[in-house]
Amino acid sequence: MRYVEEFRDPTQARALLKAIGRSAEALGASRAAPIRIMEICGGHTHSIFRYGLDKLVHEGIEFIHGPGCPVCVLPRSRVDEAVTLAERPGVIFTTFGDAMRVPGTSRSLLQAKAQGADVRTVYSPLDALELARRHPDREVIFFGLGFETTTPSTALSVQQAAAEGLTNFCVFVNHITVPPPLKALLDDPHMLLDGFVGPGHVSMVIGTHPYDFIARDYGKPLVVAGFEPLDLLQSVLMVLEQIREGRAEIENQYARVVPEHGNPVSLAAIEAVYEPRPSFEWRGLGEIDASGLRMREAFRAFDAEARFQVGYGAPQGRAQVPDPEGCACGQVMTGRMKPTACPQFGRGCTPDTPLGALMVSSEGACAAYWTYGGARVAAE
Amino acid sequence: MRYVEEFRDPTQARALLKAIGRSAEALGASRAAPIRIMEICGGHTHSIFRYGLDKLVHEGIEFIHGPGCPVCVLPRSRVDEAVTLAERPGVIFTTFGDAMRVPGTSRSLLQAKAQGADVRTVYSPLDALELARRHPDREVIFFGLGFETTTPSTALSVQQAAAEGLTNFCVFVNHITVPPPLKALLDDPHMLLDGFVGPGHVSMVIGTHPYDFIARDYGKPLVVAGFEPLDLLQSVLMVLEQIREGRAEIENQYARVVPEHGNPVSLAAIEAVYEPRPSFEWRGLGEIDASGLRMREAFRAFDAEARFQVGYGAPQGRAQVPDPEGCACGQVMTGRMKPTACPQFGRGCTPDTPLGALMVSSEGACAAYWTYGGARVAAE
Amino acid sequence: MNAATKPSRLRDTHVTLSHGGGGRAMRDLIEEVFTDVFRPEGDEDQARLTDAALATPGARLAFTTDSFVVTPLEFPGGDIGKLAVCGTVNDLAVGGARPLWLSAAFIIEEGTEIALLRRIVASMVREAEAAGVRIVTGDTKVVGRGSGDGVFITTSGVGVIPAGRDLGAAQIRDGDVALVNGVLGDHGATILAARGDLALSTPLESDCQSLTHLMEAVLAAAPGTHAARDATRGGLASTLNEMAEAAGVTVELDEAALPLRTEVKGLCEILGLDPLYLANEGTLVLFVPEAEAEAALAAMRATPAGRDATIVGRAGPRGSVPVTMRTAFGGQRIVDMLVGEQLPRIC
Amino acid sequence: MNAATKPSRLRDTHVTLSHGGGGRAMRDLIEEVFTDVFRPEGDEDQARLTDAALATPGARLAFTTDSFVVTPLEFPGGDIGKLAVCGTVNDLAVGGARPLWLSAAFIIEEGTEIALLRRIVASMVREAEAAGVRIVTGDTKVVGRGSGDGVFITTSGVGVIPAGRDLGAAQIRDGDVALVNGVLGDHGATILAARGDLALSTPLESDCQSLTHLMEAVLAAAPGTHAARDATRGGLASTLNEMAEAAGVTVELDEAALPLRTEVKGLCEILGLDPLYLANEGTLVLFVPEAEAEAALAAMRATPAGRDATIVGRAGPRGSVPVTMRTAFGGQRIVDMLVGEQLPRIC
Amino acid sequence: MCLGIPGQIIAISDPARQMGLAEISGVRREVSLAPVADRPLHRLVGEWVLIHVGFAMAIIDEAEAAATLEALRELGEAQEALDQMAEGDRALAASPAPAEGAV
Amino acid sequence: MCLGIPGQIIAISDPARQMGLAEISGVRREVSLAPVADRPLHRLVGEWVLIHVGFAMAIIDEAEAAATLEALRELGEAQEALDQMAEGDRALAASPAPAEGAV
Ligand code: SF4
Ligand code: SF4
Ligand SMILES: [Mg+2]
Ligand SMILES: [Mg+2]
Ligand SMILES: [Mg+2]
Ligand SMILES: [Mg+2]
Ligand SMILES: [Mg+2]
Ligand SMILES: [Mg+2]
Ligand SMILES: [Mg+2]
Ligand SMILES: [Mg+2]
Ligand SMILES: [Mg+2]
Ligand SMILES: [Mg+2]
Repeated sequence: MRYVEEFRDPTQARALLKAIGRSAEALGASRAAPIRIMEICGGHTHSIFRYGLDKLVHEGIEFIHGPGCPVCVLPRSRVDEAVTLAERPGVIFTTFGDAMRVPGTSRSLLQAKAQGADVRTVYSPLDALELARRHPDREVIFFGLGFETTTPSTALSVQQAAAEGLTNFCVFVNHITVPPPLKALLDDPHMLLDGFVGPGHVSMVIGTHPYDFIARDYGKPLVVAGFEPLDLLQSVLMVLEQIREGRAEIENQYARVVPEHGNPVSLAAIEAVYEPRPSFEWRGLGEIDASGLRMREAFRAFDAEARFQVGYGAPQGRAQVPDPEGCACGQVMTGRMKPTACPQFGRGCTPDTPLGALMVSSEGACAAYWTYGGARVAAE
Repeated sequence: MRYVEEFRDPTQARALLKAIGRSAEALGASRAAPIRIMEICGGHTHSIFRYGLDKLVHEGIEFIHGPGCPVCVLPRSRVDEAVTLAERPGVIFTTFGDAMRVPGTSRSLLQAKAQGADVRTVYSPLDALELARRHPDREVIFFGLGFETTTPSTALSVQQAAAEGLTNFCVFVNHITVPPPLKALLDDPHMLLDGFVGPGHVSMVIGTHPYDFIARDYGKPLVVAGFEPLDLLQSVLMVLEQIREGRAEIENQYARVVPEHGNPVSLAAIEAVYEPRPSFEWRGLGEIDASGLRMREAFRAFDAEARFQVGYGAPQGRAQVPDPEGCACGQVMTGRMKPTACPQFGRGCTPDTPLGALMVSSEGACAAYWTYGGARVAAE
Repeated sequence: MNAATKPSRLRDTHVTLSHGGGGRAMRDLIEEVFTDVFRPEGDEDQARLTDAALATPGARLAFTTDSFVVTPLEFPGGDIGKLAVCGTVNDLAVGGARPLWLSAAFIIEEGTEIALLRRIVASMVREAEAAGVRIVTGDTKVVGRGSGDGVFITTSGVGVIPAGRDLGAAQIRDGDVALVNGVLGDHGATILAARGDLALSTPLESDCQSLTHLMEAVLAAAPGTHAARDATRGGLASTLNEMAEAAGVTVELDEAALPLRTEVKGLCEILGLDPLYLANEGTLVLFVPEAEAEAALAAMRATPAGRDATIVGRAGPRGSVPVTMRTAFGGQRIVDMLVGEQLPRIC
Repeated sequence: MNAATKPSRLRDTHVTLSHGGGGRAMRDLIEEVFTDVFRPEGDEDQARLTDAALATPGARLAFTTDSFVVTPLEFPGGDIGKLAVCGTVNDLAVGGARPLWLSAAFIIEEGTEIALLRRIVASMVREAEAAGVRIVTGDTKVVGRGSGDGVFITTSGVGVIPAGRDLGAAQIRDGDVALVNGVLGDHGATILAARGDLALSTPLESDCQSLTHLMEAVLAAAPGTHAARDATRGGLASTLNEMAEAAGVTVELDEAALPLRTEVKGLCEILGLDPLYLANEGTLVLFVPEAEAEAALAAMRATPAGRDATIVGRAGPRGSVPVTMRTAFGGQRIVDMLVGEQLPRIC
Repeated sequence: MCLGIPGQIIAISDPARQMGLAEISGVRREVSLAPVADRPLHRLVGEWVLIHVGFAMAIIDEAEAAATLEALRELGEAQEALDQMAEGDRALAASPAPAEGAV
Repeated sequence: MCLGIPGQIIAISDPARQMGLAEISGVRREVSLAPVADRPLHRLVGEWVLIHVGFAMAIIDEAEAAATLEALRELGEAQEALDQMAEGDRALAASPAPAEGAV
């Protein structure tokens, strides 16, 4: 078993699609009155489009693309702060490739690099750590992006740096947590969701219980799902079954990877290194209480914001930057608008000239619509 | 008057050559029993070959090429020390182009640059100073080469740096003085010189009196000369006249530029910034007492050797490096051997693959013989 | 002059700025490293050439150029020299030209090892022989450290297109079959791994190879072939987009038919990349009328460069989206051009 | 496509790595900055060309290449684009070829201003028109910051040598007269000053110009001309050394006859350089049998590029030192090849 | 968010830093084993893990994977059965009256 | 050693740092006037100086230069006179006896 191809079998997919169709019919779902299922995670959005699942499922199922892309929810001000850090003399600024093209107010990291900043794409914070070891005369800053899946990797890297006594490594922390924005979404009176496909890799760290409030307090089903097409389809079917049976539970389709209580080492590392920020700014959503992490006092030496007095570490406070004009990212990200309904989609905003982050990241709903043709193939 | 072309007039030159010829004949000079005149200064050597004066003057006049090229007398160990400084991380090492190709033990500055050292050719120590102003995060070291002509420029630059409070500028001091090696030459019992053409530009700084001992103690005539061909020929004639008249005086052919007492501002700057070293190593000549300068205590902050504990500033003392095997530079430089008599000339040692500094600097006697053909045209 | 017996005047082990200065050091470098190996005819800066095929009525001269910049300069399956020969030979060959002559211009960074230059030059000569072309003229420049990246090579190529041959993307017709000669993405994946900064190791090798002989075989077996192009920068996806746009057709790929090595797929999964955008350096895509598709396929498979040849898709009528893909599930998705460059991503 | 009315998709002001990635950003850069201006024919990567002169019996094809690296990219009297056209055109022309077609390959450093690229491309088109050649194919690559130096351009050129013409250094004979078409060292001196790091300012301009028309005039007036070469890197001294060695003759220059501007002499005095080693980019040296020397001189002087033409020396019989100079004083000195590059010196 | 990919641990490369070598479809990379190092490191060799940004984030549970695939297989069979039933229905419904006479 | 070249000071560019603009055969460069700044700086404008590594090291004395050239001119004349005498001598010496009769 290699845990990949087995979950991409087209024959099994056809069976699942049929079962979903039968379930949808049984629920009386139609294009006009669809069952709305939100996949929270951008990785799921990506899989849906890559395999064309949105057009293969019964027309009574509508996927709503949630706020689960850590790059897409990054406000312009945070990109500006990253650029400020990257442009400091002597700094090597390291980042996942995802963040390179996200537009800041005046420039992206890619453009800052072209204009002289030493910005390097890495695969892992461990690679940034290695750069710090190899360049003791330089300051190596890592752009710490991501939800609970990625947070342990920077926490463990910071612990490793501390253990080695590395003094030229620090992290620009932009880690965020999934439950707070979900709660914000569910509290929105305009929101009409019938169920959720839950983020598999976040859950592998935090387990399934952090979602309990969704079933308990809001009466919505949630199925934690893997990322292969069969995983996704099976999870959709499981959501439909719950609805049909009038249940609202947290189920785990991805049990081969997600333990009920998550990963204790990772959780301990997060707990040791980070603490919740009072609030954190999300693109299109504004400041959300306790939705982001910052370094604990004990690790403040590894905190780029504190070290260089930037962003939340600036003595004069952070500059808020409004979203670009005409950008509907906030509404798209909360599922209140389809990408194609954004007035900028395909006009002012394309992957070549993105206005919003949703068009940059290949996980962004707008980019997925554009690249994989949700919009353009249909228009044909 | 532009002070250049006027002193290059071929008609006047022919008259001078005739007069020299008449003088030489009168003195009974011949190829077999020539009158030996040493031009101390490499600049004069260069002019002699560039204008072909050596072959135009009466065959009874033989030019002996003196030790007056500051690059040629630099021992390998000093080049090694320069390379060590240039290869320090964070350093911008600045130098006159002359020193770039001089071979050290394992590499020249040019080769060190190719292998990653930041070595830059400048026209003036002022340009190095400007680099220090523009790169406050870098250490700018200037390779302070040269005789008394050049010493004021680094002294004044160091004073300027001190006045501006520049802390990232320093000089690797290799300044040397003309009189001590002359005295060493004249003390050599094998030396058979009939007179000297004196260095015009050194004299513009120090005046003519520092040479008095040559006439007074050694009974040899010396004429301070300019660098244009008419200057040189006239000076040769003046030396011959002294010999014919049985005089031994210090005369000044270059009075348009050389004041009797030199330049007081320059002398004061040298005096303020530098003091004699107890001794200094010369290529081919070894250590000569009081022949080099070092920074005074008050300017020690601008002394690269003290700052980086290199060379004479190294706590463990300097490494002496023997001259390369088979290299006759020492003998050529003291006039005891003609370049063409060196067993390496044109074999192991050519301008492409210089063994000694005399083959690198275009002022070096060997390079001049090679490039301008003293040797090869004759061989034809 | 005889390279074997002539004593070397080149004593440096690394290139310095002197080697670009127009003097003796430069002449020695050029002679010993380049011209003694390439052996161009005559002493002039221009090659003087004749070829009977060029003078044939109706024949056209094909002329192309590419600069090659790659890090690292040597990688599994090739080096920048091999790349520089194959790339330009292939740009001639895919147009139906018989490659005749190449020029090679080197921009060398101060500090480059001379032994490395010699290996690169040897590799070029080897590959030129294999491809049946001659490197007839060249140039070298040296730039300061930090103003280059080891070695850049620009090759230009001249070839002859026989009378009557007119391959081009504009010739592609609705119904044409799209074929590739081998697996996709090996070069791009190899280079990504060989750079070392991602700390990935793979058994992959670049597909870098010249396609002259393969193209001759295809054109003999399937003379009605409409177009061919090597799927280099931007990968198969970008090449097909360009071709489809130039032809005014659409192309539908069949995901299940795409030939991809496990390791290329693995590397792409790790880094979040799409193998359709990975560069190839010895892989081309052909458009052939349906009637000749099997003949073209068989002809390719009979050559060493075409053993893994396969049909990957089909041209359709004009449409709003140039390239789409039928997924293994029967879904359809757009295969767009790449936006910028592919960057490793985490989400 | 119509460049004038098409809306620009190129919103960046500076080149990023995206512009080299093989995707849409690259396509937009290439279209808007390069192909909309060069206007090559067809969509293929290879130009397809015909010229009747090439098919004439006895005619030969001339092929040459040069990479151009210069700092600064724009300088008084020209820019790297003009240089890249003139340089390759001249390498064809001095061999007696009529230049027909050029290729142009660009290696662009991340961060380069796009407006600068546009100016360079415009300058190339202008110069190509003046020289009567077409830029028919090209390439662009983007390299990371610190892996290039703004822009490097490699041009290759194809021309046709009419039947019966055979210029070459090997044809030079004892007794030939050496002529230059203009003053020496202007380009080298201009670049040294324009770099700014020596803080020198001069009113000089590069002599960068194409010599096609001049060469045609010379060959019409002095058909017995033996050889011509443009005295670029290494200056007149290095060029003459190469030619004399190839011909097995000696050359004696007449110092008094060398055409040098006062400012070039001044700059050389300041920096301790020899103007004979300074690069030229529009100055050639001709070897003509004595009987045709005056005709060649008159023909040059009648063209704009040859107004300052003059006789500078003469070929002599084989000897041990290829090039010497009779000094203004009647002395003789060797004019050797440069060793490395000329560096400003103080002694 | 959060690309994750299964790979097999094939060696422990640096026990002090809890680093191991993982193989993913023939591609190898050193990864941190810290998140799954709740057992002796050598016991991880041969295990399949879920890798994210250079960290082995979870050990993949083979039994759970098999169970999921088995459930899918059963679902497939069930759907086929339903299809056949549906086809039977359709066939009955589609049989036009005149054809009956042909039986 | 010590390349030096005459140039003319054409302007004072930075009085505080004693910098001036020198022109050497049409080439301009900022040079330090410090070594010759023993008089008010503005009085240096128009003067010819001897420049070495960016410093005006000496003011060129026009009268001395003229005197040197004058001495050379006189020497030239003297040599010419000597030449003529020598030629006369040679002519006399060379005249073969028979020619005498031809006078
Ligand atoms: S189309 Fe662009 S602006 Fe509109 S929601 Fe999507 S990313 Fe935002
Ligand atoms: S030929 Fe070379 S080794 Fe001999 S004296 Fe001259 S420089 Fe020294
Ligand atoms: Mg090409
Ligand atoms: Mg190509
Ligand atoms: Mg191609
Ligand atoms: Mg060339
Ligand atoms: Mg580099
Ligand atoms: Mg050329
Ligand atoms: Mg050329
Ligand atoms: Mg040339
Ligand atoms: Mg190309
Ligand atoms: Mg650069």
